[in-house]
Amino acid sequence: MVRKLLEVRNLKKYYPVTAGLLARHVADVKAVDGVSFFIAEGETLGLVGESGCGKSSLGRTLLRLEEPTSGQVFYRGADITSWNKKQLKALRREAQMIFQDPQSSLDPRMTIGDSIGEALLIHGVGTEKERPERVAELLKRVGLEPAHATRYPHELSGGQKQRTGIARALAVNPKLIVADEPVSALDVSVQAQILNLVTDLQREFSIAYLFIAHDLAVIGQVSSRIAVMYLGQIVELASRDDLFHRPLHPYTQALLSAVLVPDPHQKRKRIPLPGEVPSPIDPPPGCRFHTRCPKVMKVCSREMPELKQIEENHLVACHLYD
Amino acid sequence: MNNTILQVSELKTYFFTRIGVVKAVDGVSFGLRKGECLCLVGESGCGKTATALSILRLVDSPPGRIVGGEIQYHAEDLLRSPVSRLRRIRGNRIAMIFQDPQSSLNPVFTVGDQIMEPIRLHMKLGRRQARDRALHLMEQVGIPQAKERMKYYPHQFSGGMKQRVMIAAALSCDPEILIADEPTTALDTTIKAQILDIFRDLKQKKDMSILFITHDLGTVAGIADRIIVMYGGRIAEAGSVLDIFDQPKHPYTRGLLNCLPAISERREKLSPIPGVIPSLIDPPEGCIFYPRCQQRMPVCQQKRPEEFVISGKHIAACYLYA
Amino acid sequence: MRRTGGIFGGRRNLIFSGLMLVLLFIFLLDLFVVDRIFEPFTYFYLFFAPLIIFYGVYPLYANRRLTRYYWDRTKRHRLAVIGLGFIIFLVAVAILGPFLTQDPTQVDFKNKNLPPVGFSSEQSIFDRNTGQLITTETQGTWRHPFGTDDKGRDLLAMLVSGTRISLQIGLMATLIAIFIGLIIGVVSAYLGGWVDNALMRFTDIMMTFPFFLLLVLIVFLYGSSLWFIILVIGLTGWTGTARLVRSETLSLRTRDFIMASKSLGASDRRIVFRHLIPNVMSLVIVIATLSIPGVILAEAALSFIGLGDPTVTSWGLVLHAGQRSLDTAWWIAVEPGIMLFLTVLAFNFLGDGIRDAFDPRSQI
Amino acid sequence: MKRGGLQNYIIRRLLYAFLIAFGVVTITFILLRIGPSSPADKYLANMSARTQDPAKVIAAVEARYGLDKPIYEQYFNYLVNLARGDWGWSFSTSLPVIELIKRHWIYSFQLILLSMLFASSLGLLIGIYSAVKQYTKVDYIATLFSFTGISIPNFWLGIMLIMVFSVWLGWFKTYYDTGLPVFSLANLKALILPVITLGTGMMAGHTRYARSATLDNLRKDFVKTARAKGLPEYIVIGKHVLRNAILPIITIIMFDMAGVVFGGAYLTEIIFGIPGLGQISFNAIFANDYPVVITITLIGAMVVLLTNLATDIVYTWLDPRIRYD
Repeated sequence: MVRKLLEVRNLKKYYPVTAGLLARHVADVKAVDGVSFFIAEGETLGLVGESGCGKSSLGRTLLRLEEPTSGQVFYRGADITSWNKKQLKALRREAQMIFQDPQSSLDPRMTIGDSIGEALLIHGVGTEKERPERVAELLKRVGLEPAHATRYPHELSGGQKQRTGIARALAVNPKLIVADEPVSALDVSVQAQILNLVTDLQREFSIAYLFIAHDLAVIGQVSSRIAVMYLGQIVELASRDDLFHRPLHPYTQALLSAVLVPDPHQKRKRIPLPGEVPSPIDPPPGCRFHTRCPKVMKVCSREMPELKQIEENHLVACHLYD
Repeated sequence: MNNTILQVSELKTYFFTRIGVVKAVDGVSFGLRKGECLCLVGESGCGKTATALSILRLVDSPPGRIVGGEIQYHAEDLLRSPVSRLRRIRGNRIAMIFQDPQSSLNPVFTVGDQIMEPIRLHMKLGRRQARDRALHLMEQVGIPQAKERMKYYPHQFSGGMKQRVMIAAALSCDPEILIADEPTTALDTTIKAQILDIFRDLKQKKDMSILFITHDLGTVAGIADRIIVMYGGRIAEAGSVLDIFDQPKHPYTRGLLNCLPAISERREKLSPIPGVIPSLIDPPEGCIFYPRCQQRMPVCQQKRPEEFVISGKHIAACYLYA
Repeated sequence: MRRTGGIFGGRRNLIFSGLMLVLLFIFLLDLFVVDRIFEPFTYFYLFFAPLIIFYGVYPLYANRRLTRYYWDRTKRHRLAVIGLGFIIFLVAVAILGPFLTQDPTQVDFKNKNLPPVGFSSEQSIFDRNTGQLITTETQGTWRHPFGTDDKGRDLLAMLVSGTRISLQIGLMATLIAIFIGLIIGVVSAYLGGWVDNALMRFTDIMMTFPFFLLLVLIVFLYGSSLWFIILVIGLTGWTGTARLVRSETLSLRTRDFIMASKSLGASDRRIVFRHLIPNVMSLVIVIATLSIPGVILAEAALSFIGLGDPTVTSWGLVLHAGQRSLDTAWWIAVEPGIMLFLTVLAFNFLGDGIRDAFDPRSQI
Repeated sequence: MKRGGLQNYIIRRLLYAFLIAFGVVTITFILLRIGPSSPADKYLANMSARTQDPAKVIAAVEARYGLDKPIYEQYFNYLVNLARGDWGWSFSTSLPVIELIKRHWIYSFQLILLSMLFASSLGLLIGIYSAVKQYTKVDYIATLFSFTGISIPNFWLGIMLIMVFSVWLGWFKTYYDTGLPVFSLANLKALILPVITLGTGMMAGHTRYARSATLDNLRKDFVKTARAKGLPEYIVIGKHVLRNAILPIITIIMFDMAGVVFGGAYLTEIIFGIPGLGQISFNAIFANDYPVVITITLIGAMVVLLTNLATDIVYTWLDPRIRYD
């Protein structure tokens, strides 16, 4: 039996849309709309989806960096959505985040050492003398020099900045890291360096990741299980090989068929998806995907399919499998 | 036999910044043949975009300046023709598409107006005829309800639709050559595949020559006839798509192919290229890949390698093949 | 890694608060028990000098690497360096000048309307003996290198005094305005909601008044001591800063490093004081540099139209006097104007250079 | 966008402007009432030479201006009177303030209009040209010129112009001739120096804004696209760049109304003796004629308010990206 480190139940995050001088509340952007899944200790759950599907909002909401609209998030069995400030601070030592844009994720007025050391300072880890040593240790672990501690972000390359971001997240010895598109801003040769670092650290410190990306190949490289998101909801969740080799949801199938493989011999048939992703302010009724689905049925526009287990470790939200 | 329509020889484009001279393109030569799709591949800062911009002399000046070389197009050197002559070629015989459709479209004019601009300019058509042609083009690149959408402003379109608009504008005068600078990079997986389909169509149906610039090897595999791999402002390797993917010769090309994660199988560990992308201010005497190369030899540091022929059109700038 | 200790042993806030409490105590003592321990100006400096040293100069020293980086970027603007040089010269004049020059209020009717050194002018003098106007040629002397005015006061001394007044006003009024603007801007952006709404509506209202007209109205209604003018400019001139700081803070808030700090468990206080304010400071420094000349001009204009403090010799006051003798003694109007112009120009050069240096987009 | 959207938007903007106007009026009321000297004192200071019994006068003035009534009633009356156009009585000229304004506003209007035309037309031209020619000698000179223009105190510039062109060279009169009809050709000559005085700083400002707005847009991708289409440079600049640059430039020019124009016009009128609102307000100050001073400040604020409103509306009209709802 796996030990669930984090479990999300029916999580929703709506952003209000306001209008006029008095900021009347006119609608909601339903960024995350009823999402449930879990992450086991030490595993990597990949979360993939196209831009605007709500994957980043999900990552932030489940760490309560943004307040959820409704739903529950259990960390080691305790519902953190009701936690107060003090309890949350304790959570921050356990659960960390890595960001997409290495440029904007570091304070330009702080040295690399201060940025990494901030976590230690906030949580009162070590004495004033010990902290620089710990920072140097962290820098070495992510492949930077201890001398980098006195540098400022503008003096580093993109890859080095991303390493700094990882070192900062590692500083408190977390058990869970939400990595929000950590390699999408990097060049391919550097991307591979960071992906290797991420998997090495997992082995060394048995960290669980929620790895968010839009690139299926990248997700496949690091994840044991993968969740596919479409318009605020998870449409399919399965182990890596199941999802890549036997995708069940029509959206997953289309997405996989659209991946461009760096191999000129491989000619695969692409499943065309008509139209565009509808607005999350006014998502279609029933199945969110029915407006573009090649296998659409009558029931799809009426009833929203639930995420159900079809096979062992393979969940899908589609009426085809009712 | 010789159906080369655009011949770039020894092109040198430098950027004169306060910090120093950035040799963005440093002696690049290649030919583009009728009806082929030639891909320029490389990571950020390798000089691929500067090469593309140099062809139509669109490099921002200052700080950029084309300091040497020739660009032969139909018995005419584009680098030495008067600007008035060049203007009759731009958008008419050689069209160009840029990376970010969001910023490439002028936000304050309707898309119809922006597609009609080159038509009215080069084909000397009246308003009505130009409108009809624009309408036709929009339908051709797959924009539904084109008649109505002509009056829309760019912000009312999605990213994919904007890139279709850009393609329609580029195609408006039936150019002989289409230069596309990372046209799919800013797009989502499924949209990217749709846009690539349009390019494939163009190549087949219109017998257009395409110079396609990208950093994504997956995209390259799906569209290229020939590939030029660039590194540090120079050509590292060039050859047919099968030459490059099946028998990569240059250590950089090999490294690049090796560090990609794949969907089909998970690699235990990626083999990234160590080190960082070099600065192009004061590049070293010898091979610019030397510091990161796994197979470096003493000679590499002394003299810049020339382009050695492997077989037929397959060349590599590496002393391994001297 | 920064030694969090530094010269203040990590207790910067504590030491600063202590100093401020002492100052408050003296002030209260001054107000209720003893009379006039310090002049109002002195209080001003006693408040702002530690503020600038603790939160302006010290960070520059602590982050030498970053300071050097920005200084190198500023240095590339030759005009900015020239501007800075001139400002340093002005500060030296303001501090040391009064000890080296004559008393600017010293009247000497025998030597009235003397031209500057190297110039000569024709003066008509009423001869009591003959009852006739005699035209004589007067030469500038080294005793009054800049000439004298129609009451024979030394213009050099008056200009030096004006330098002191102008810099004082520019610095203090700007400090007050920036201080208020910074607080309102950050509070408004960080709290949002109705606080933001109320503060921004109030800012809109204040911004609707044409600055100079409001200044004239208030000075007209309430009097025109130098001290009061500084206060009024400070209390009305914060609106632009508040707006800019607010929008900068809003855009900073969406940056990932704020989110990162939050995810590390940083408190709101820490985010505001360690991340938001230091990052807004570059904007604030630029605004401050560029608004000092505006303040100096506003005061000069007030004095020029006769609404300034008549007891202090400011450039505007000299100019006001000079306007009446354009045909007889042109230098009286020309000299303070040139001083004003060069001072404003220097601040504009410097501000522009700093702005470019702080702008990450500018390729300099 | 839908037509109704625009109408609603304008109505909303109007309501907001009304709210701001209300705030402005309230602040002037507060300034008046908490002052160390009451309006009656100011009146007294003005009339002291002619009065025998100050106490009597104060009582009379207080009764006349309703100063003996409770504060909220005074506030209410203040609002009502302002709205009705009953802006009080000018002590020094013995005219209703509104009458005084009616007689003199045209001089200010004339000066400001001409100066703005002069400043923005020249400023925009120089600014755009120097942006297009960035890093050349022309650009360098234009930049130095605009720095000089921004830094030169306009009241001093006015005095220097009078000294050189009127006193030394005798080309112009040292004082504005009020006998000349407004907006006439003869008047134009009299206005040359004042317009240069008020316009130089503005022009320099506009040069800088136009330059930086043009530069911002010159580096955008859509400019590259326009060039790649083969468009001639004058269309690339004139159509693609300017249409985008003009939005921020308009905002700045309108914004200038508040800071530069009113302060500058005030001083320029005083220096040249142009009998506009600035001069009136200036005279009123030394006559302790407070209703005039207040009214002119309020008028300034209202003009700013209306220009802001107009800018907003022009902006939404010029920029298709702005939605009205």
